[in-house]
Amino acid sequence: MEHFLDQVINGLQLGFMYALIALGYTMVYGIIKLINFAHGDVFMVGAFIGYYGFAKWGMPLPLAVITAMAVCAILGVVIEKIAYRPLRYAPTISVLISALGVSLFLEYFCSLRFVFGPNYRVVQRPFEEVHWVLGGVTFNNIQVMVAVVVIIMLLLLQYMIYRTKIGMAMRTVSFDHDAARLMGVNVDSVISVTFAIGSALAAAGGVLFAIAYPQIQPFMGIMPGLKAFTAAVLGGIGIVPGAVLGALIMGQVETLTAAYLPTQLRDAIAFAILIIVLMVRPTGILGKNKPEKV
Amino acid sequence: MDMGKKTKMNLGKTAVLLLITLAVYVVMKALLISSILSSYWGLVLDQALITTIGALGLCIIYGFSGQFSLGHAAFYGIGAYAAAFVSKTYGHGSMAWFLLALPVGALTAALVAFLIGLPILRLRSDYLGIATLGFGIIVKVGMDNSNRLLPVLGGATGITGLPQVAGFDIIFLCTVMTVLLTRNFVQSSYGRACTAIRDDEIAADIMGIDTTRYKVLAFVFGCALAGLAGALYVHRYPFLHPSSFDFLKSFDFLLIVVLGGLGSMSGTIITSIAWVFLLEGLRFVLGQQFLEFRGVIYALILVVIILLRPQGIFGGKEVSVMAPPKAIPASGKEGPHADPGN
Amino acid sequence: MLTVNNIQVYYGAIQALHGISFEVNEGEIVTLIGANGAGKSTTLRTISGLIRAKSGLIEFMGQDITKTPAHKIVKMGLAHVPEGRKIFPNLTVHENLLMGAYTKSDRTEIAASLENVFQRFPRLKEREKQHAGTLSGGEQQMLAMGRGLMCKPSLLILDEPSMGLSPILVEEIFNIIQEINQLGTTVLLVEQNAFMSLQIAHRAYVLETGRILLSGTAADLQANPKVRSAYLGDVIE
Amino acid sequence: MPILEIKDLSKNFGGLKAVSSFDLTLEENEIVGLIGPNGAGKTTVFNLITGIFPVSSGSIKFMGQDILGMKPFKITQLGIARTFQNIRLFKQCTVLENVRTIFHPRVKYGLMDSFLHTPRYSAEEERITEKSFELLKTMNLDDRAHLTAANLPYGDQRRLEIARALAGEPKLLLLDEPAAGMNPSEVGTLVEMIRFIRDHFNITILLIEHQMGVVMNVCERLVVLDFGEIIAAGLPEEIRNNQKVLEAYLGKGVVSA
Repeated sequence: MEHFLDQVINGLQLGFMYALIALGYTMVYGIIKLINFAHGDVFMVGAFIGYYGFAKWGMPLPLAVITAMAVCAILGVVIEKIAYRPLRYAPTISVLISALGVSLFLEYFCSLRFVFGPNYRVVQRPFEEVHWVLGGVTFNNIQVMVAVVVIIMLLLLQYMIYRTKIGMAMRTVSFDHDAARLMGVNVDSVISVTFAIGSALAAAGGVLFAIAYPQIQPFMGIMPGLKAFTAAVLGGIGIVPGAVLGALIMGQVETLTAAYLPTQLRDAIAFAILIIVLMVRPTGILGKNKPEKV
Repeated sequence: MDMGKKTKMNLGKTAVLLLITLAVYVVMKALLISSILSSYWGLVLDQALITTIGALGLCIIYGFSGQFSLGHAAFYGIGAYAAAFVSKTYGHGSMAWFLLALPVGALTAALVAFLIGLPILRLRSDYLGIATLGFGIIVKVGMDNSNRLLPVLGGATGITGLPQVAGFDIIFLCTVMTVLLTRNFVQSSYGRACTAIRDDEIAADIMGIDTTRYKVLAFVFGCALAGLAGALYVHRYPFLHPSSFDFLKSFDFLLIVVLGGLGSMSGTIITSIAWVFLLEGLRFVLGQQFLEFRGVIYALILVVIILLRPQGIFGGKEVSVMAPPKAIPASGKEGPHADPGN
Repeated sequence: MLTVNNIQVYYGAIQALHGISFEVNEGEIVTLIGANGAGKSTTLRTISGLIRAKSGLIEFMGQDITKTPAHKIVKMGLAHVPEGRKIFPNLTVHENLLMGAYTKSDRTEIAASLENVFQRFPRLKEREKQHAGTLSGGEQQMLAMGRGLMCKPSLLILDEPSMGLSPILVEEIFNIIQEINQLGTTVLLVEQNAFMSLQIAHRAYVLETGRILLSGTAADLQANPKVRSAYLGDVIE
Repeated sequence: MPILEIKDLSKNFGGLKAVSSFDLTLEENEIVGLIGPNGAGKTTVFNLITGIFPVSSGSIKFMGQDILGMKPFKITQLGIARTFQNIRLFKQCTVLENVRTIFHPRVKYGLMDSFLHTPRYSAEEERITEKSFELLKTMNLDDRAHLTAANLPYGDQRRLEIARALAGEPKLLLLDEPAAGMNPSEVGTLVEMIRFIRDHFNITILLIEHQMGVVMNVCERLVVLDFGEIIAAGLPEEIRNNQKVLEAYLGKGVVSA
């Protein structure tokens, strides 16, 4: 039982990180209906910048996180401007292919020797890992840090979306671009803001990831990106609480499978659950199935 | 125009197509025999043709039927494994077993496609994409652990020592057959039913087309082609590894079909070949010193093409030998005339 | 106030507007009438910047807005209440109204506008905290109009405000339009319900397949047998 | 036996009554108009007949057969065809392909014939093409057979939808605003075409239309819908002078105007 609770805590840690990435996927999808395949790679860039920040440039950890978030926010906006915006009126599949191209570009570019290089790097944490036992359940300071950081970010995001003008504008753009334009909303800038926020969250996720599973390399974004995206679909893509819900489920499924079933089956079970959920609810757990107007 | 003229035109196009392929075959064969094309480039050429077969499968599924699949490589892999199993266990390099392994690969992929397609093809667009992507990952996990079920499949280490019995001739023949079958299918009433579903699924349903049935049909046919491609692949390259069939491979097929122009067989064929040669060509042009730039350049080319040609290179058009003959009504026979008053 | 000069609009290869010209003067209610598919909504969408005209000129308050993006046109004082209302169903009534004042930043001004709208539409006040998606059709139309008024526009464009409403509600809506106009807002109104809109309008234009067929004062057009026949269907000659 | 018999049909969306207690009987070879203001529920009636939405209550019988709960494609194959208010052509296909596609349920060759382009395939394709051209000719579209449907002007797209519907060899044709977006001369032609179709193909037509010119000219009977309920039914002349209809349809001022 205690072992089980330990696993739940591990799953929570993983789920929280997925949530940070999934939010970017879901916000972008909500607003321009694009599966932004480059998002996982923005997460990777965030991890590297954070790592350079605290390990090489001697920044205090919070500053390194903020630097990574700022760099990635700019990166996200630039990607959107160069690779997605020119295709605003093209078929969505063209944008998706562009996103794939950007994703590959980031991976290979970061693998270049004069950038980050192709090899794994072990991350030296800026602090010692400390374990605590509470009521028989073991947890450590990394898990606490992840939980605190993620919850703060989620609350900030929630505040921004529901309590600020730009958040309201984002909600209207995700409903209907034209209707938002008629209110005087500059849809292009709202899209830029969305990319900036989503990318910044992914960057924060990246730094946390680098610290929690202390290893980084240029292709590290692929699998977490895919899992986070799956989490967003599981919860109902385009819906912010859905992304968090989906991510927490994914985190639990993965750690529990790894703990109680052959570890190799981890990914298979996670995706099998996704398929089964979609069979029952074709637009995800919190998704609303809008019938098409005839 | 008399009855049967259209038939003749169709036969005429087929004849032209076969003549062109024959010419291509002779030229390629000559280049290979005279070693102007080294055995290395011969291998690349075969890979290009195999990719064409698989990509035409996705062209049917996505380009002509509108079913967004991100798991095409899974069926390519299923075909490869099924064929490898036959050849490794029974064939040991025998040609007859190889010829049997090809349909086994295609049919296994088709069967799996039918079983998975029936439930998941109810999903629409991106949801279908992500479900097929998930299926692809499940299949990949299956391959990684295949040795638990059948030790001969090798699990995560893959299979070595497969008999390399597939040569240019048979691969070329399979490609030509695939091109003809796809073209014939697309230009039939069944193909039209699929295209209608792609353009407007609800309208197709209300106009009397059993959409579930034709979505599954297109999916099964397309996946069978992927299976055939996989079966050829394992008999051409001596080493089979699960990582050749992961979701990145699915993206390869997808970007070929989209860059070629959705709904264009010609575009798919030309892009498949160009893409495989581009990848190898880059290796050649960059040389050892700059090889690490290959991925970056590849990615940039991809983004630039899609920005310049968002509709794909062929944008749904066909070169004339692949296009359907232009149907013209029989003259002399009067249709009913509305001939409205004003 | 608004001059539209010979605009041509295409959807892909299809020409939707074949050179439409008309004008709206300050203080007027001008109505565009015509059957479904005549190009009324397309005209409005072109004016408010949602669609680009291929050729022609649109001037608002003396400025060329032919190529101005939609969000800037709103800021100039032109509010467009679109066909089908397009209220934001997941936002509350209050938030919907705030969106109407998106271009404004002065809080006291916004509060005053809000007060104004609530005075005109007391039903909205009652439902202030509800999600807009839960409103009835008539309430949604009121919300859409109230939202349009939040930016204190000098020109209010209304696209099919009567659609799907019961006759009593239609009458109420038309009364409100008249009131809004009397308080100094110029109105450009598109309606299927031709006779109703001719009654409150000063001038009107009749559209047919992307062209202006007739124009004149509302009273003249109301009496014009051609308009009557187009709508009431006397035998086609 | 009536071709279509609808009894006490109702449809609710959430709490909203889109159609309530709707009755309609169509006899063979009639042309009947279904009119009413925007949002009155006319298209919903079409959607219920063609099986797009499940019915809340009531019954629909087509040629004596209960068609409630059938899938749309099955209903169409029984002999009901329709057009759409918001044109729904197969946009990327040519005009000819749009029509040829609809012959599919009755095509006389199998999948193998398709793959191999057998003589049976060729003969049947020949037949389908001929018939399609006949239909295109009927709708004055035969000279545009090879254009992409999306590039046709609205009027042509509407007529193509009719041609496509006829390719299903229906007994009952539902037309949803066939004249929308057409210019007056096209509308005049359309009226002739609708009559011709009825006589030539021997079918029953139910049509929704806003342009009263079309309705009054072509329909033998009218049913007026407002807020999902029938407010009047009868001959065009009767409807034209029915004050309730005039008010609901044209606005309250019309009578005094």
